[in-house]
Amino acid sequence: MKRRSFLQLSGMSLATSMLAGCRKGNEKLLPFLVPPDDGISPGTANYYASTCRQCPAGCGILVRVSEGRAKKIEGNPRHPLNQGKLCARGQAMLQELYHPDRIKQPLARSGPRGSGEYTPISWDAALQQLAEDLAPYRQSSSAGMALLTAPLRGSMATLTQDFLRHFPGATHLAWEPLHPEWLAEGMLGELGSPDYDIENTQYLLSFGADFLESHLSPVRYGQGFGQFRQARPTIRGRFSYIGPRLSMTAASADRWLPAKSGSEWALALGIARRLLQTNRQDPAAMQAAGLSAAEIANLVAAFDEAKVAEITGVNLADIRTTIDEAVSISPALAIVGEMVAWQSNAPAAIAAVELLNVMLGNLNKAGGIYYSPTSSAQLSSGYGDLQRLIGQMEQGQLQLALVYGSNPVYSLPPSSQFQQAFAKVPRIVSFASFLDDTSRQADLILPGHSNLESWGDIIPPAGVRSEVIGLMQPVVKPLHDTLAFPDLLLAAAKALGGELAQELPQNSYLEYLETDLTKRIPALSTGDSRQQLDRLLQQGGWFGPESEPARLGRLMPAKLPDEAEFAGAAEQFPLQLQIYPSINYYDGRSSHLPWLQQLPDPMSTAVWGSWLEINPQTAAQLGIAQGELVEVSSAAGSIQLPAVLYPGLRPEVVACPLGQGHSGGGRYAEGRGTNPLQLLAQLENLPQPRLNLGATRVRIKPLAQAGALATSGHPEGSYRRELLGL
Amino acid sequence: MTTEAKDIRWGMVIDLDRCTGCGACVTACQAENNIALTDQQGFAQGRNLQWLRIERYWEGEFPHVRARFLPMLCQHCDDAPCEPVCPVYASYHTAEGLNGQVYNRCVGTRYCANNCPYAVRVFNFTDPSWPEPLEQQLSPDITVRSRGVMEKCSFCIQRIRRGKEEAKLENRGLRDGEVQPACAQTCPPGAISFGNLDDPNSRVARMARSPRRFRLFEDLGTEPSVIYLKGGGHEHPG
Amino acid sequence: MEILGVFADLDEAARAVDDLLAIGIPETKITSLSSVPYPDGVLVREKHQPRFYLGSLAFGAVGALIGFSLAAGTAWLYPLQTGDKPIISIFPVGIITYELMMLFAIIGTLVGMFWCMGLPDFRPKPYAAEIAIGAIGILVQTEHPGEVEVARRAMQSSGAQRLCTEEDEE
Amino acid sequence: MNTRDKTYSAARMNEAMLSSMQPPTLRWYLLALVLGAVVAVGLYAFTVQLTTGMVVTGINRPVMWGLYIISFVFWVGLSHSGTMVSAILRLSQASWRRPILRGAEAMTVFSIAVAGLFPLIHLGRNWIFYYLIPYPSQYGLWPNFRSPLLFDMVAINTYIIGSGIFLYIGMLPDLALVRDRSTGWRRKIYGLLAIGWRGTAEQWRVFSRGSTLLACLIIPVAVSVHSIVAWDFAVTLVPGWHSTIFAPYFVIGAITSGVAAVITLMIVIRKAFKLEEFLLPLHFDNMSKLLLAVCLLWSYFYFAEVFTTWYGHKPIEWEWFSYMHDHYGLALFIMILGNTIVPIVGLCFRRVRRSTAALLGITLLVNVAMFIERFLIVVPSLSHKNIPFIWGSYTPSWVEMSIALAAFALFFLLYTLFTKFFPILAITDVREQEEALIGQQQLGRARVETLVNEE
Repeated sequence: MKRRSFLQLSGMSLATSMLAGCRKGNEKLLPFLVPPDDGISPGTANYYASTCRQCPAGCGILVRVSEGRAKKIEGNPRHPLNQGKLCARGQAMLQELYHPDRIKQPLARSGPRGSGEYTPISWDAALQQLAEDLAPYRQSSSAGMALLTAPLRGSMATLTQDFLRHFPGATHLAWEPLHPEWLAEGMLGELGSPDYDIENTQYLLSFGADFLESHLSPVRYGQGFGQFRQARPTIRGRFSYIGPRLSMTAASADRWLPAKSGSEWALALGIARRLLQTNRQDPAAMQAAGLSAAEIANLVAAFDEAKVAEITGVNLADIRTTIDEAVSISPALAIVGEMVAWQSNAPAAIAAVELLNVMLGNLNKAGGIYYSPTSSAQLSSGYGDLQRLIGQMEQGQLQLALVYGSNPVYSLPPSSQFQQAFAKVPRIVSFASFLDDTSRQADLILPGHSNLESWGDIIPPAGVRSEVIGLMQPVVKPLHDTLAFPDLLLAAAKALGGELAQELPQNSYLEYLETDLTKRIPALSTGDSRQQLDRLLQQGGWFGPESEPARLGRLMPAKLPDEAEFAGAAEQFPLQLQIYPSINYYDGRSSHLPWLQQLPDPMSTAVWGSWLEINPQTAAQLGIAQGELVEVSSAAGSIQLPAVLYPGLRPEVVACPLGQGHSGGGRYAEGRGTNPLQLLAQLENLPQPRLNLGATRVRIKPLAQAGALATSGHPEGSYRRELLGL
Repeated sequence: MTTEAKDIRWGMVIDLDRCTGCGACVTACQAENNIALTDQQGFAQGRNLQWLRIERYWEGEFPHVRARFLPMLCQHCDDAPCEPVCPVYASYHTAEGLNGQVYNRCVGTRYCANNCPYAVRVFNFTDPSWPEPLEQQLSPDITVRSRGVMEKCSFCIQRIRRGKEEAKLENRGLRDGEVQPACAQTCPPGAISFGNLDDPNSRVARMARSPRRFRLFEDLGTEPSVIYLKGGGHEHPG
Repeated sequence: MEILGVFADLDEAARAVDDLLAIGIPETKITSLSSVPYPDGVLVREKHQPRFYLGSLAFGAVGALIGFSLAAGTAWLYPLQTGDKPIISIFPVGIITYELMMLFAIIGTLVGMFWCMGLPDFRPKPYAAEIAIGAIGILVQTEHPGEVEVARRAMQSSGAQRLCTEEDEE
Repeated sequence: MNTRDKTYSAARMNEAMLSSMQPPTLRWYLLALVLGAVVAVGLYAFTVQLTTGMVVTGINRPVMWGLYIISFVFWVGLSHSGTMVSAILRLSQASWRRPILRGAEAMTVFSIAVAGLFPLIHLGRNWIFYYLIPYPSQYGLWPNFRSPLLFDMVAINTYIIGSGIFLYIGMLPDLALVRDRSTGWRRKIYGLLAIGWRGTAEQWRVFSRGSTLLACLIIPVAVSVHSIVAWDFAVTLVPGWHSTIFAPYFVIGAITSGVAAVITLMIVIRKAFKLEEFLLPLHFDNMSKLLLAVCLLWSYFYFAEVFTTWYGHKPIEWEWFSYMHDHYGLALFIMILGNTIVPIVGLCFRRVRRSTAALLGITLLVNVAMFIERFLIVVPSLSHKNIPFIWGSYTPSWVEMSIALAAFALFFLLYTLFTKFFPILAITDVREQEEALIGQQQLGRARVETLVNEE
């Protein structure tokens, strides 16, 4: 301190002498004598258009590239789906490119399976091995080989088909856990993919559809929602949500109707009844669908307000108001989503909501639903196909499994027996970029490019009314010694030779893509196709004219859904578990990205882990405090999770996000949190086998110790909004 | 619509009726501004570095329960409590109404953070690190802050600068909406708008005249440049 | 030239002062050395009011000026807006001015006191260590060697235990 | 009393009062070693903080200030009584101050020096602390004098320099005395320190008048220093801090803790150097009365502060208030016990005021309570400030605790060294009073002092 005062004094005496000496000198900047290579100029950023692959929605992105490195991902304003907007997952795709734990070269297994011990090998050796693995199944009808992928669309689908045509016995399983295969099970499934015209509707009813988080195309619907609320000068859209859990989407609603799991459909029938009573149904639409008002009136006759309140467990006043609003405000739109679809009574429940939409005359109408048939090839499999494959593996019929873009070891519950069966496959080849749960089991890993290094075309499965082909292009040079999966297929075709090589003569996927796109995009076949493609790449894809809406055929008359069933005995397991897709990790594919790990969950505000949501009343009965570790058990298994007291949940329901608890996937994902799929018990005798993420009964037991829970919000402070005047 | 630079007073309008709480803005901000990673322990200890956070408030009890989201970032107060308490001018007010933070100057008294009623200033408790090659994502436009330095939302000052430079090259003023911070740019429901509050015709100025407008802690007299629009239609009693 | 007589007792010392005055040595040339202070007139009388407070005032004024120019001047030279505070704000300027004024006034008091006490002074001077244990010294300061001799004799006769001059201190 | 006796008495008194400066014993070395070791641990902890960052502390958002600032306020407070008590007592001509003042003034200098370290330790980037110092730099930027931290820096500098000068000037005759008694190199050093003091009548006159003037100057500085420390808090918008009562409340709190610390040190010094002859029950009695008075004042201020908060019931203020009561109930109880109940009740009794054992207990309790008071000022308000979503709490880490503890050790080490090298009692002041007692006269039936007035 003495020194300080000394400096102070000497500083003051120096002040006068120095002040005179302060002059600003002129500085000159030297221009470049030799311009830098590669068109890179320091300090100048370029934007490259591409397409997001973090969820199936397929939003258009712009990647800011500076000094040869991708720096930031933004939404592509010219893309009709997301119009310049992008969610957190999309932006975090950047970290996939630069992830420190990416697989940097081909690997051959050197230790026991699952040990993660691999030896790097050269691409020549790797390709040779792949060709050797594939060779026995060529032109053979023996069912020894399977390709496991996510659902494929566009030229990836055609390429895979072209390739696998030469392996007649091979199974292609294109499955992922959150793929909305259930959309096809309702009344309107045949119509194709829906685009909900949220922005133009006035009353929105969500039946367990978390369209702002994970349902179909969250960015598209998020954008529509903003306009629905406040873009029209005198109209503010009103929104009610029915479902057992107050999800982020439900939190944005004006009214949340906390219905029992699997009972939401009753409200749809209640509204249908009132529509008919007040004669506000759309007779033309009903007639077009071949629905008779009398028949339906008969079907829904019992569903007066009291009955609806009884079935759903929601108080009568709220049910009454909601029904009043739904029949009096027009246009009113009903969206049905996963929380309904993941119950045992799903097909009929979905049909009930679709019936409501038909009666409201919502098809192909502003403020309603536009269905546009997808003309492009789509490869997807159902859960039933998966079960058949598991059976084959169990019996040892499968000799070779190729896994690309899919992580079934993680995303299937142990009760499906997949993990056990998969271990019986003698040869597993993975095309993953990370040592994730599935690729850890692989014998050979041929690492693919990251999305920002790849070519491709992405066709949005929902949310657009015109034909849209989003294009992916590499925005940076590949960081590591990797090869894209489609390039590998072409290379394998070359190596295998014969007819296969003749049919797939392209030297690279880019060539294949160009050829394939030329078939589908009329503009490319006129003039200089290369120039045209460049133009499309610049704008992010091909955005076709609005397509002719699909016409509704005759519908089967709806039938009443049964009561929802749950796996496990009610006496033994008094609570119902709702597993929901995390907004940050979707189905778990993004949990290796640190930006998403540290993005607080919107509702629980938890970061870097998983948790179990419990209604505070239930927690008080069981003596569970916030952050305390609890043991959750079901008929299928038992896991431990920290508790989050969650007032927006029915007391008999507990909820857990999907996406954590990986046994691989790099330093940020591995061993973090718990995978709730371990609890999922299988429902027997369902007409449509599916992952019923909301149909398992559990019991919970406090363990009287603190769990690893970190929340960004203070648990008590979170209830004190009045201090902000909010 | 163009304005001269001397008339600029940057402001933001956040429509809470549009905000869905999705967190896209949080990640956009983190990506744009080279914000360091915070591990689970860091979060548990309250050392989260995010400049923008979504606050979630619960209201009421089951079944009449609601959750409200409040995106919280530096409010760029006109009468900012953080500024005069800084002994070294690390925190100061720019001519365009921004709350500047000079990282080089900051000695880490953390006084500004205490005096910020919005608690939006974050402190670098340790040197940031990105395992290789994750550091390649860092934007060259922004410095990486070392330990001991206070940081906070800058309204994406680098984007404002870039916008101005481009406008200057084209010999014109800035257009309304030309400059957007990363959060506003990405926000799917379009809850965040940014612009010049001094231009009465700008989008933010028009929105700021909404009857739904309010500012946080108006009674403290901090005169924030972030204006919120109330979320409507909440008929459930708290 | 100074001559010091060491007396064991206060009363003897007082008597010696009287004797010295009696033989015509003016009081201005006589002072006492003691290890405790005595009120004015117990041994010698105060000659003139010490003016050290002038140092406090002068330094205080300089300090106030420095404080003001630091707080107001640097803010004015390098104006940076913080909060809605004026560039030159009354309260902070006042506080800094006040603190530096007080700091300099205290330093000024020290300087003034040293000036009036003739300190620091490391030149050899007549002094006796006994003073520390309660003896009283009577010091005659004069330029005339004759007066020294007169004083020496006077003090000896008044009962001085010991007499010394500068030379003895070497 | 004859001359012999008097000379003898002065010599004996010198001897007795300088007993602390005798060659150190093994126990002293041991004590110094232990204190030094604690300081070394603190230095190590600081090195850890310096090399890894503030992550090793318990600081977080929203509690950005922790044990360092608490310690800072505590030590600044402690520094308050020394010089201030000494100066007030000098101005009020309380003769009983004489044996106390040196110990008190030394305490001031060392505690303010220790206090001054904390803002530097507290900085996130300690290595550029000089940005706070006004000096012309190549940045063309001066510090922001509008920041209370700058007021703080200037005021604390003033106080350190001022109280250092006050201590030194007061010690000047004693240094000459020590010089006269010592030989060899010690004589040279003390000779240098005594700068040629001979004790001429003019020097004594300037000395006593100058000391009085210094006392006049130092009191307003002391008041301003702790007011400014209070304004560090009071000028903010933090609920619970933004209070006009803070400046006087802090000053009184500072004097309370300072007076208590002076009594504690008196008891320790008296015991350690066997100074029972000079530090009489009267001194303890008088100091205790002073402590009683300031404890009453402190309690009044505290009551006024919490009462208005309680009655106003402003939501956000009520928030930290109830948080403090819910989470720091025990600490709050100890604080009230130590600052109000025990001293006010206890010190009403003459027997307590004159019992060193009881006083030691009470004064230590007062300072423990004062430390807690500072904790309760800094932490609960920050933990529950305006934004409820990021409410938090604070627990100091081992680094902070080691450094806080090392500060105590450093203070005691400095003090111990001081007592070894400098007279811990104001010898000439005490002897002056003895002389005055000698000069008593029989007046009627009583003996009255003839020489009582001081400048």
